[in-house]
Amino acid sequence: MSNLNTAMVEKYRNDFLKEVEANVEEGDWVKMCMQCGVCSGSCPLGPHWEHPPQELFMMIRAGKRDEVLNSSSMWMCTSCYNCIARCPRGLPITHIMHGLAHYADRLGLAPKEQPTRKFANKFWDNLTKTGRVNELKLGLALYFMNGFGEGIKTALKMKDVGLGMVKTKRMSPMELLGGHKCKDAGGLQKILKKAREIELAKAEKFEG
Amino acid sequence: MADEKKVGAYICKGCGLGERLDVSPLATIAEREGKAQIVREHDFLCSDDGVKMIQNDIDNEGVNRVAICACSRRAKTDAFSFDGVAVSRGNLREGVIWVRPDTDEARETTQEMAADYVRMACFELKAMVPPHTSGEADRNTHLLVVGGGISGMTAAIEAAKTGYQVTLVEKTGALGGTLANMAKRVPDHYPFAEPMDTGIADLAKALEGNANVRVHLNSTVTKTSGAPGRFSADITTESGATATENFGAIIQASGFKEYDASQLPEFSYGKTPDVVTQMELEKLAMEANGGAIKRPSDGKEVKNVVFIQCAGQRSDKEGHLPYCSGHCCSTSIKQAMYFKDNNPDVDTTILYSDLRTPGAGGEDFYRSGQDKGVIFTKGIASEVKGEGGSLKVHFKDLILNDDVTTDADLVVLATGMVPNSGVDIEQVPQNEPGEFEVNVDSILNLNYRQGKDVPQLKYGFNDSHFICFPYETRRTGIYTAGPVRRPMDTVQAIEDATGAALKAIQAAENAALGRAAHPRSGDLSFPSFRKEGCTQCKRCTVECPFGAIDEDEKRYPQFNESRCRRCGTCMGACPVRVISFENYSVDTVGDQIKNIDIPEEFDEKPRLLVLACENDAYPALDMAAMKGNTYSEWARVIPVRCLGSVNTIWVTDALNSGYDGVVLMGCQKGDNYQCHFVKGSEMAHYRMSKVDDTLTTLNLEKERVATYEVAITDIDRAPQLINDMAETIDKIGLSPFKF
Amino acid sequence: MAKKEYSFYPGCSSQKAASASNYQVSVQTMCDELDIQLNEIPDWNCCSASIGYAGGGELPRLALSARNMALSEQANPNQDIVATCAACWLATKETQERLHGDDALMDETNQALAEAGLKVKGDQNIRHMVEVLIEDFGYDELGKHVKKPLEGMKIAGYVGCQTNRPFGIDGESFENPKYLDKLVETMGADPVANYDKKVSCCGGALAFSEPEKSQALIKDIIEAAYDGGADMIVTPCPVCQMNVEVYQNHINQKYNTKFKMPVVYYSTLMAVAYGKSGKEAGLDGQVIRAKQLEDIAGK
Amino acid sequence: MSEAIATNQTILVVGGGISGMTAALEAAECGKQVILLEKNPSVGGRVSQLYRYFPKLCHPTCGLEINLRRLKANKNLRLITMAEVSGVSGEAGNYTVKVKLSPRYVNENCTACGECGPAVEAEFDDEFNYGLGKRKGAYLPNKMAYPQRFVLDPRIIGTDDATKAKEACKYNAIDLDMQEQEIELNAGAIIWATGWKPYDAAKIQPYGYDRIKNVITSVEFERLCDPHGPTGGKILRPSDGQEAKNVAMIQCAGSRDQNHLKHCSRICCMASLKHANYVNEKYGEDGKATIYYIDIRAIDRIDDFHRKVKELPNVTFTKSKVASITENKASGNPVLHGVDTEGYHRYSNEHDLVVLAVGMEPSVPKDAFPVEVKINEEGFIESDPANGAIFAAGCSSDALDVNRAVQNATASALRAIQVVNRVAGMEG
Repeated sequence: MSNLNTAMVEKYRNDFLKEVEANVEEGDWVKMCMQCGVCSGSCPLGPHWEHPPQELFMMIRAGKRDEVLNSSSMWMCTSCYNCIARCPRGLPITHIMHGLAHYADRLGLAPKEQPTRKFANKFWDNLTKTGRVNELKLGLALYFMNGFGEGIKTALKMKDVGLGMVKTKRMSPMELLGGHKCKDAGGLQKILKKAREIELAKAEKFEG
Repeated sequence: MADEKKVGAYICKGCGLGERLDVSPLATIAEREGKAQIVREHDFLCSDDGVKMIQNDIDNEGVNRVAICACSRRAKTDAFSFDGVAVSRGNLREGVIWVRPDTDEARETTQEMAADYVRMACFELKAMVPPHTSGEADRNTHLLVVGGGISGMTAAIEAAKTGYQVTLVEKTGALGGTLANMAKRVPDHYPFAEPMDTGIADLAKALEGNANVRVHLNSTVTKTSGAPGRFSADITTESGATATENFGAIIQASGFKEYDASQLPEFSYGKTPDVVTQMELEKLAMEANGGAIKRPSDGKEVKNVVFIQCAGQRSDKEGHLPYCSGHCCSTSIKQAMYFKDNNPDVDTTILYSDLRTPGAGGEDFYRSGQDKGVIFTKGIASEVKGEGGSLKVHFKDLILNDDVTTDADLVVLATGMVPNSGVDIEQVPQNEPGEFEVNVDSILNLNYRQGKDVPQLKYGFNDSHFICFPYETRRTGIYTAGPVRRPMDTVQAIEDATGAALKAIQAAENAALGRAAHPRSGDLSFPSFRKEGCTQCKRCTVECPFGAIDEDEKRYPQFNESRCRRCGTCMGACPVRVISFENYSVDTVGDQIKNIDIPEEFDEKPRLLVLACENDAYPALDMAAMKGNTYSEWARVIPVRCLGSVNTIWVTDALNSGYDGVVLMGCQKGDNYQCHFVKGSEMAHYRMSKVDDTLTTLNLEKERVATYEVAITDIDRAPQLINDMAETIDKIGLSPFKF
Repeated sequence: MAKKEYSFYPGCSSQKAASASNYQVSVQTMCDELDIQLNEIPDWNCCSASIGYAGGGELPRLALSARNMALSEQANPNQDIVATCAACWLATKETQERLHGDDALMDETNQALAEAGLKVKGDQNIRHMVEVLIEDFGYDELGKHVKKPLEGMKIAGYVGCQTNRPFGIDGESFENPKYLDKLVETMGADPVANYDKKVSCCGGALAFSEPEKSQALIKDIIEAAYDGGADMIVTPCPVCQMNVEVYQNHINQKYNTKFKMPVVYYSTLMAVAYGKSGKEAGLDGQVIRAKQLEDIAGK
Repeated sequence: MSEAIATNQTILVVGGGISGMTAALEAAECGKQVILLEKNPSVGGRVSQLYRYFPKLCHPTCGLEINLRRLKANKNLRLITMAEVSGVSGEAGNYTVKVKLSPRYVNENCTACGECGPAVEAEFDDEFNYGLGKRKGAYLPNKMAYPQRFVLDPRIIGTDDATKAKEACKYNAIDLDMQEQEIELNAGAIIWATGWKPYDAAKIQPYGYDRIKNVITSVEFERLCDPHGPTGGKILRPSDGQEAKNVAMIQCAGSRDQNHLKHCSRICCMASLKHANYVNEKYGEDGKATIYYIDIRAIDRIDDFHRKVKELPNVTFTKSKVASITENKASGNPVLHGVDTEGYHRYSNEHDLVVLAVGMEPSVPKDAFPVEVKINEEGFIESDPANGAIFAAGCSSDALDVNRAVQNATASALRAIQVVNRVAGMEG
């Protein structure tokens, strides 16, 4: 368990709702859910949610901290925004799912092998290096995120896609060397560092 | 009005009547048989010209009995309304030509039909007198309000503001009732977000300051007698001092008591002081006075409270309330806010099965509760146990499908409302000598023949049975308001009481003019009876749906005009036919029945008498006619005020004088009755079940009399029922009684 | 009509040799025809799309878009920010909404930006290129430029998610937006009437991490297009375009279907209808070639 | 009914639905002078379009008949139809009200003989049946219509049909030269009872009311079940006229939803319980009704009815706000997609017909009130001193069921009487 996690457990005892309200993006909306389930019914990956959004909200209120944060469910969000568009109470559900995923990840409670978790982090690392996404590096990183052997398999499996892209000049091996970047990538990184500090400071503040 | 009767009969030729019928023979019939001194035809009787013609006869020819032979009594009412004279309507349009095919074969029988309707119109007038008030009641518009809670207080102040005198009687030593024992009330204004002041103090001040209002505290009503416009009530204080006052009308706002939670042992109520009812929580909140609410057992600040909705409500279990009290969801939200507003860190959980906060304000308040962090859990509580310092609440979480046990410092039970409706007269009906006592205090102590209190509808509530007419109790001039009428919250109680105040004022004003109350509002006729003929059988006093008739010391019925709704159920009940109304009596209908033309047996032209409730069956037949439905040419339809007013003599007379069948059409009876005179239709069905004997003695088949429940929407069925009877007669043959 | 200028946010995928570079080509062609000048935001950065959340978290993510807005305010004041990528548009618009809705957040964001000597106000309108076309030009005006109507072509307008929800195009419904169909009509082709999967999700970023799940969604999208008799699919979103186009072989293998459905950008359609060459229209960027368009462009 | 005169002791009631009629009648039966305005050609309002009331399942027209009798008999009450308030000036105890009168093209001479109807050819959607059926260009709005007088649809004026109608009338009741006119009325107090309208179901896009034939609204379903409705009381679905036996009711269709109506419309739960009951009455075992709900709000004694319906073996309750509806193209059946949140069960249920329990929207849009009154966010009139002697009655004040609407209308009548009595007092 990460220190932050222990701190948070200490801080909020069994009041998971308060913890979520204080630390999860848009978390203070969770209490407004009236369990109609329109979000759960609207999600394109619906059947793949072990706990659909509205149930997650109820679990949060019921203090099921580990079940929620260890869950793979919120990682199913494709960011299609159907739930937001339809929620009768105006809950920003997509963002809450993102927030929960991020928070679980930050506390080190998210399922380690969750593919979207891995990809999302790779994506973030990739873009923060240069300020812009390098699709090829990202793609390869992605293929090999499950180890070298797996990577080769995926890579081969994806070969035709890759070739298609290369043929149509929508991907270039040249990208491996350098590629696009922000001139002021340094400045950008400073900005991100600062932003992260501010957020952590807030969390610390909650540690009292 | 000992007036010289002068009948004018007016036959319209419009709307195809002129084409479909030979009008001059009809005129002759009106003159020769109907004894009409003046008979006139007109191409367009409802036109200004036609109406002028009639009015002229009334003004200059002394016509005081007007037979309009044209369209249904429901049509052209503006045109055909003449003051001070008796009017009858021969329904030649909806009753004859519109329900018969326009063919040569049909022409003869259609003409016969029309002829009979002209006869009926004339003969209905024979015994009819233009109704005029008896002047029984004088004008007393002073109102009595029983109960000094928010409903009673509101009724009193609103009536006073309207300029009426009010006497308010309250059992306890202070005004305010239940609401006075609440810290705050659910908001009644946008944005419906925060609990608001109860307003009781201001209201009490307003009442004290109002010259029109007199308040009796520590008092009860120990006797009520009379009728709208002339009620008399004994107001007795605790000490026993009694003052008698007279009133025009009464508002009963006796409120409710909280359901007895000790019937809920599963929730440990009574076993630990930390399980309380909503009202008990209000007490704790008032003690806390905006500060932290402390739990009874050890005065410790409550950090964690669980509300259990529907405690002993919406349940078929023995001793539970089968209904929903409506206010409890909002009340629990409000009470959860007591905690949250003082300290947002207090955990407040509401266990509900359906969160019921209807309307615009309701949903806003629910959202406000969520916004303040009140946790709403769809779950059913099974048990509350006191263990050590805290309580364990066991419940089934219906969303997560979990059996959960949670800790609580305090548990609040949302128990329901039980009305203070006094004596259930179904159990203790009669104010007879030797009546057995029940251990329920009467609210009004009516000295009515039919019992001490207002009849109860269901679950003890003194409600109206009518969706369109919520104020119609079964005791004229006595209106119930607030939770005694049906479960309701404060907002609704205030509306209800204000409306009840209007109804009471209306009842008093109409009583003074001798006018009937709903549903025959404005009707001036009232029942009178020939004492010498009366056998004191008591049927009228027992069967009156409104308890309007008492018995005098000599055991004769004692009619109370302004209690009467003019349905005529008494008239239908009377075996010796001594009860009648000026414009509606055994004769006004009997004469119609007896004077239609009964063809010889060999003509093979049956006659069917149809007695139809004027509010539902008759309109249904009218609309059938508009729709183009046809029914048997043998039928002769007579509207009646209520099937309850049908006296069996009409049926026997009809059969004796050669009718072949009789069809009675009344409204739905039973628990879901739609009869606007409550028991009328039911009584009629009961009486007709007895007609069989008569039929056997006359040695007639009992199929010849059929009684039906007919709704106003039975536009196809009603004609069918008539045709069915025609078929029956076709099968069993004509009546032998055609002389 | 006078030249129109916008502060342009192209986004990573539209860069040279990136997955939507062909989109960028066709957009440029379209803009030249319509006399639109796109002033690229200098040194813009990635918006972190809808997948940056896990690593990023709220404030860093907002800071990314805030930086772009700040740079735009400096370089292209009094111009609307225009994005061609749904994710870029959404992320930026969302950031603006969030910052305006929460002063504390605005303040924290500016603290972060200060690290690079930047400051954001966030007052510029943030618009999708489609909005520019519909609102600043209108179908009639767009129609006037048509030189080679795309006659006889049946095209399924696949709007997808993020150009449609939660903001969407003004006056359009979430469940049945009509603007792509209207554009298709304006270019002289037939839209597929009530195309079932018009606003269904293609799996978005999960196409990489959850290929089976998202390909199942993509399959339905293509199937519905075939059911509607479509010759090709048109879309305003780079992610949708790529997902729906490039996995068709995999889908064919898995579900043994015979999909070969071209998926093009609205801007490609327009460029062709405006009489531009296949190259200018970015047709050479089609992994599944849009033959009919190539023919017209070739004429 | 007679010519009540308009003075500052007159009570003006705007709207002739059950609330307006009640307020007008109760006041008139207290001896007050009352003028009742109705926008439509006849009184009765929405409830007259209902087949039955919950929970008694009795017929609204039954109560309407009584109210019509009260109306016909009362000399203090004057009814003006086809009248709309266009402006109000003055203050409590002395208002001047501008009223726009639309032409009926038929005068008092009309005997409702019915000759003109068949004479005209043009047919229009029948408002009384929510457009599910057609009616002639010369018509009686319904069989209970009062005044019992025909109307000419303005759309036939100037066409041959108009002249045909005129020629068909023997009583010189058709006046094609009638013009719209504006009159001014004096009143001491005003009761505002303009009621509600069903929320526009097409706006609830995921339910495809505008795309899927067999998705209809609750008010339309009432007409289908009415034996005198467009289908003679048969539940025939729009797509193919087949009997619908497996019917779904969707609660909160537009209500309790910040994308549509924020408020709870109160009546919809009971309406759907009633509709489930219709299905059961019609088909018994062969019928199937499913109610998709968030909370069943059958409060007070009406919960009886809820429990009664719940016990029916062929009625199912599903705690779920349906996410979306698609159409089975082959059968035309709507397919409902969503999640039953009681224990998380995902469903895609096919039904023959879907009934949207549409919410109550105030008839008069917030921004279109011709009078100065305090209106809340939901568009209902708040009781407020600032409203002077203008009092809301019925669904102008909140989403109410009939019982509450009548209760509220009766209360409003008293509030109006208080004002005119004060006026009378002032004038000694």
